[in-house]
Amino acid sequence: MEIKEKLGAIEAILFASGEPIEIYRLSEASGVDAGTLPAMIRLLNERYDDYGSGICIKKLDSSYQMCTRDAFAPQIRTALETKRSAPLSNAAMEALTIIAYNQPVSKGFVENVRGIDSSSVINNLVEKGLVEEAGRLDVPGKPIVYRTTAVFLRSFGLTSVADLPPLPDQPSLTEDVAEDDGDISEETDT
Amino acid sequence: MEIKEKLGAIEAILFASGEPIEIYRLSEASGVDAGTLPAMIRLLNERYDDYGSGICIKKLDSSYQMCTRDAFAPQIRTALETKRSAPLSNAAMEALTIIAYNQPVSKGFVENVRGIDSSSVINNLVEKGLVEEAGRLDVPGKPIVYRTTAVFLRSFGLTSVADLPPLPDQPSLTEDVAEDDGDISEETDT
Amino acid sequence: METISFKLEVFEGPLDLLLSLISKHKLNICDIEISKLLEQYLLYIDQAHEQNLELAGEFLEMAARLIYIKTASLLPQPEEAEQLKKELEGALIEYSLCKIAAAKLASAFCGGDIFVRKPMKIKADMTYCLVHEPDRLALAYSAISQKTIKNEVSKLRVENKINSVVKRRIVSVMTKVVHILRELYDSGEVYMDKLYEGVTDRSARVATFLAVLELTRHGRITISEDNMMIFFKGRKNGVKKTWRSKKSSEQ
Repeated sequence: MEIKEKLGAIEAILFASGEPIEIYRLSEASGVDAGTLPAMIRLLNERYDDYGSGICIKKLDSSYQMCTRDAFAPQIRTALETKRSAPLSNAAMEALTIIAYNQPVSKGFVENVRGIDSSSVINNLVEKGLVEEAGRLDVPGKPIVYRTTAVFLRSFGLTSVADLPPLPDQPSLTEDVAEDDGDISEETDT
Repeated sequence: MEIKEKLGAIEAILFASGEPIEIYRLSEASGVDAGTLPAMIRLLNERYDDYGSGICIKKLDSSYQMCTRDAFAPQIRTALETKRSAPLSNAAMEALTIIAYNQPVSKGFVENVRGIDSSSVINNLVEKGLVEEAGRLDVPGKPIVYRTTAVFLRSFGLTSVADLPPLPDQPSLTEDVAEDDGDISEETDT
Repeated sequence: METISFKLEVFEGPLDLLLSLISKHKLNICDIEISKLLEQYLLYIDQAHEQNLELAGEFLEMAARLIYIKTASLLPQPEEAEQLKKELEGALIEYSLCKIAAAKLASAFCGGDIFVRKPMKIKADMTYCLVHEPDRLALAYSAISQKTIKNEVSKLRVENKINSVVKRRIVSVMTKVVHILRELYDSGEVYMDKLYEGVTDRSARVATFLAVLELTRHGRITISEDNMMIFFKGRKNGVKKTWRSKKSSEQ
């Protein structure tokens, strides 16, 4: 009972910490003294072996780390890569079009137009290879600007950004919104 | 043998992905068909229970996620040297409740019910990952609508929003049952 | 005279304050005594001012709304007042249900006790591989509603200008608005001079002036041609319209 709970605590700590964790810290937090710890870890690893578990505990120097077993690397890669084929969310599509039609633009510009924080959305587009960094603006804060990529062109069947479909109403947001100046002309509204 | 390996693959994928992973993706990567997956997850969870393991697999909507058991929270906090996170403010809980029960809803809806500006409260909920954008309403102004996330489900011990506790049907301040007149339903209907 | 010192409770919003007053004074939420509620509400706002508590503009809007319902109920045809009262009661009931549900949900919170992992860093090809029609882009772009964007931006700009004027003494301005409304509440009119009587503090005078401007701008008061008198305006479209238009903007 005692041991069962301590094993559970060790597992939970190793799982949550992600990175390698020093033996003394693991011992302190789990209430298992450092001398007994290796035996406990062995118990856990034996259990994982018995079950052919997907995880195991590795010792690195004076630390322990919970990891996946190498044998399952292909399945893990497949799982992560299936994310590729998930369609873009509405939020991602919005951010992407704002970048496409106004590139190069900063995150601030996208957020201005959308009216909402868009950091994670843009990071996601970068991860998917649809947009990329294109230097920094020479204004205070030197914000990074983004532009679309070849992957973007391929995904939307375009040969260049000049082929982007025309927008239903033509006002350029660059003038009216992002710089936040001048009068807003009502005539251009839909 | 077959099953043992598949269980291992499921474990490895859940461990590696960290975030909730959709059933179809897990099924595709592990080679377990989606229909059998729930039974496999049950097997794993039973095994974790038997051993008093520190981890478990939670179902959140149409995804699964591996997480620690709440019983080990104190040990994990000691190991990671983190403090117990502050509970959500009343304002945040109110906004979150309105979104949870009426999703997807716009900020304006939340503000109508609360009678006070709720922009920063909602932004905060988005930052905490408890709610996310869910497109825009097709009404003038095209307001962004919000819905709850898998983090929300996990944080409140739910597997889907269908599991939310039923709404109270009368106010707490009086014995009288709320009259069901037009004005009220005009506001409560979504 | 004994001075009672107590800490003023802080509320999540005007509805929260109203609910607390309703329960404290054992009023019926389904048939509120507006006079009593208004009295208590203004008392709270006064106390908040005395303790330099900063209240959001919505508290003031609610004060105006209550005053308006009260005024309308004195008219020969009180149907409008009845209607407005019902709307307020509806909003209060709904908000109180929301509070109950929120408390219930909060008790289930276990988010701080469950830990998850960050995704493992594995070299995987995350390149997007779906193909879409290019028109999707134009569609998505126009869905953002450029008209709104621009209106929002221009609104923001105007609001910023007002805020920069009002912000320094925002509590004062709001309290002055309430004072003016209270003056008007009894007789329906007041001399402009009376508002400045005994007010020597420069910022307080400025606040009074700004309060008059604010109330005029919102059509809550009118000023006589010679700028001597202020009249409480029986607004048929004031508070009620704001409220309704707010509601109708939803679904």
